[in-house]
Amino acid sequence: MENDLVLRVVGKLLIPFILLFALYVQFHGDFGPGGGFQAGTIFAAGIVFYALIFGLDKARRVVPDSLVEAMLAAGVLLYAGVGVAGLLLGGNFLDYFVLDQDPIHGQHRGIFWVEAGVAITVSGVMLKIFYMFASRGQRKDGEE
Amino acid sequence: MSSGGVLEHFTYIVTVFLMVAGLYVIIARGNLIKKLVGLSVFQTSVYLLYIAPGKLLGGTAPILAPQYTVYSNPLPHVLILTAIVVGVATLALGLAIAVRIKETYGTIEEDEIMAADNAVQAGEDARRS
Amino acid sequence: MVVAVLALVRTRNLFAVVVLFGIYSFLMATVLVALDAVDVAMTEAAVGAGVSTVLMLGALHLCKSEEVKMAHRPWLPLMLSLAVAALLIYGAMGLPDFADPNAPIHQHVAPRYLQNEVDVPNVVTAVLASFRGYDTLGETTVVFTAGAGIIALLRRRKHRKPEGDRDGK
Amino acid sequence: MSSIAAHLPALQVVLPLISAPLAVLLRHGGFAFVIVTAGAWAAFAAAIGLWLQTGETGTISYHIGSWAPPWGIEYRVDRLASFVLLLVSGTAAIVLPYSRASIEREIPRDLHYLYYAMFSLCLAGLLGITITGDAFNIFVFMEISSLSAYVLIALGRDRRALAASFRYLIMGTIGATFIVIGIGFLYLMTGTLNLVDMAERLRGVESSRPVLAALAFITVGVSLKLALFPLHQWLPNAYTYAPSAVTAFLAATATKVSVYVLIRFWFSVFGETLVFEKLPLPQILLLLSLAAMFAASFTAIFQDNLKRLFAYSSVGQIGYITLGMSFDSVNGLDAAILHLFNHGITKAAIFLLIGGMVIGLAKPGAVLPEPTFDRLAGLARRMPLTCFGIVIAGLSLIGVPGTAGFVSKWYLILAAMEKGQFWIVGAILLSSLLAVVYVWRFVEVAYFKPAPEGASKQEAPLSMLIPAWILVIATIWFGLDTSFTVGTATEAALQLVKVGR
Repeated sequence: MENDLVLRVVGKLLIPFILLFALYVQFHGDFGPGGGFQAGTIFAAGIVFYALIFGLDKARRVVPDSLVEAMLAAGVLLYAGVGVAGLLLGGNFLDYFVLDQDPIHGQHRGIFWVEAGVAITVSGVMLKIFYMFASRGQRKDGEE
Repeated sequence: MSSGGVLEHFTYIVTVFLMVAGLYVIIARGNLIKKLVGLSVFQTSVYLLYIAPGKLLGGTAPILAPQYTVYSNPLPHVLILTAIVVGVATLALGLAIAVRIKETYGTIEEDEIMAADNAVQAGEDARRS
Repeated sequence: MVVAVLALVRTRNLFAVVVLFGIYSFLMATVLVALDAVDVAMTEAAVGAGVSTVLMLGALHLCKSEEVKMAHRPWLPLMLSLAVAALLIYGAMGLPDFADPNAPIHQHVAPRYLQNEVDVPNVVTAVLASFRGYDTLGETTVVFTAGAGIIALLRRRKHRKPEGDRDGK
Repeated sequence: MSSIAAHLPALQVVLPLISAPLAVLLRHGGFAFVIVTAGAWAAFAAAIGLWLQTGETGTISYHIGSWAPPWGIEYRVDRLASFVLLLVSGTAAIVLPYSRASIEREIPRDLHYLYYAMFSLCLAGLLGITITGDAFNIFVFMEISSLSAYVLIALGRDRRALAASFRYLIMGTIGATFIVIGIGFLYLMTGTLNLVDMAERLRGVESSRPVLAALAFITVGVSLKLALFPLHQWLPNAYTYAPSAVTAFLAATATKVSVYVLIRFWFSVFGETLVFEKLPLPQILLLLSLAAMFAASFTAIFQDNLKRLFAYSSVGQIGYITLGMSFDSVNGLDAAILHLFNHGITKAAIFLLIGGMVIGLAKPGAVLPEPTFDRLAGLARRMPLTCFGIVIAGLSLIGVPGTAGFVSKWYLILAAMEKGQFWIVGAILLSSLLAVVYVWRFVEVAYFKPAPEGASKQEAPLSMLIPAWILVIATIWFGLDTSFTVGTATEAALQLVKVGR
């Protein structure tokens, strides 16, 4: 599959759009369907697509394993961090009202960061799982 | 909306059927991957149980806009979003364990795994006596 | 959908089972759109038809794809499943009617969500991230748990551990 | 400092929850150990703080995100919750220092940081279940704790750990889905997810069919998780093949938290009239509990693997807890809560000691052996402290006066006598005899069989022995000084029964 010219060209054209779409879903979540989880999945799908066309190793060079593992943790930390920020600013845990002078604005800010946290963890996990399964398969193929 | 009870609860009936089919696959089948598929069907059917009652006739999706007044209930949607994510996390973990089982046992049939374990046990007993 | 699941129960080729599962998820997503749950439908399409199916195919690639024939008739599971079905129908028959605006779920908690206190038009997002933000933190943690757990289970070992076969089997 | 006190409920769960991703981020076993242990100790401190607070000011309610319930999620700490929080975080605080030496031999080194992360998540999940006042939140945190528990078990050295973990995953997920169905029915009938609000709004629709179905689904679902007798099949193998520290932690906490969930739903949400008068649930529970006490203890006697023996004993002991619940009286509930705590620390002590024993038995660098009886001959001379500890904890399992197990059994017997059901008293005493038999099997082999030739005296490492002995001493302490345990359990039981009426 890695040598198919059509696929490579189509892939190169499509993948930026997939990633862009992921960002759209992420930031448009306030107004239409979508949000961190969906965006994370789509983002991961984009990378997976890349890996399928250009090979796993290339994808691993673009998005290395250590980065993916860090993403896993960073998302949860970001989310919990927003919660703790609420605590430190004098509210309850996960209190977004205190994140800004204007409570409504604070809510928006809270939702934004929280959704970002979700997206980071989800895309990290999806990619990691894909890498894990895919690399297992490679080794098995090599052995058999 | 006053016709017979069965029709009124049609969505529930479908839900129940899906659930039970999933549950049956989980308990009855020995293949680990098939069990996981069953588990997914079982979990997915629960989504309907939550979502269907949230619908209002004439309502729209709960995205506020000036031209609509009746919206479907957003809370079940939120719950089920969470449930879907939890479900796929469980599925992924289950598949990972199944893959490991395949590697160490060489099979993903429950009966064969049990047979392999019993063989080990018998070996232990033989060693001891 | 019902047909897909029936076929799924009968089929023994696991590859076909997985494909059927993908179809089933997609149909489920369609139904969810019809029920106004666009956010959920989008997720179900991405997760059920997308991620789950890919994952299962990936796992199948590592395992064999044919299920052995059942050795015995599964009467006990059938009975158990039917008992659960009976209980479900028993419970479901007492539920409020489909699309009844006077049902408790429409009367009690939900109206306040729809008043748009946080000024976010997509109420699902508002409830998810703000009102019930803690659930979502839990959800993210579940995903994180699964991810880290899979790393722990599937990481390539440099040295193969001896597992369970210390008897030189 | 008062600001920290006000936020203890949130910190209780969030501290261990944050330490898990930190551990993954750092990717180093040593750092992970420090962070996770610090998180667990902080959680223990928070639990003590909450216990003191509930003693002074009564039930605490904490609104997450400052959204008032039932719109937002509420944390609710009453006497019972604070008691269970103490048990869970306390066990974690003791087991974690123990794990360091223990997993050194059981888990490949490059996975240590993930082990700590999983442990921390499991802890956070269990604490979250205990403290939350929201039905759906229970499910979410239950999945956090379960998923991490599956991984922890699958990390076991033996390949049978994988099969055990898979089976646990299947049964656990069925249980969780049942709970979701039950919660769904309740939600459809009441329109709320907050437990207190739900309880109030249920009064109007008490005996409607969906509510009864919800009761059945939640009861069965939780019973799967707590390994009530016919649904316990996942437990023995999972406990036997999991790493020792994991077995100790799960045995002391996971099933106990599930019992807590059942108590919470029965007494705080459905209410006693519904549970005990509309359905034959107490009778069913009574029968199953008795069956667990006898069948599981009986099976335990014939096990060759010491870990497996005590795993079956756990199933039997859970029977005592549910027996106490089935009485529908303050004393019965009191006994159930007491036994939940006492059995938790006793079993944790035993599994920790067995873990140390296994390490002591192994030749350096060799694969760890299973603790089967033929390997234990004359062990008391080689590991006097380990064996003595197991004997003391075993006495607590039997219920000998002076140990924690006696106190809870005494209250159980009181509750049975109060109901005038003397045959149950007989059954409790008789099943204790079974415990005598299986503990005696260990004593006989370890103390009266000659040690194999050339076996030297070699105790388990001190870093494992000390945490285990802290728990052993705790079993004696709570057997002699009952003011803390009995006091809190009675207050908790009174609070629950009052809420229900």
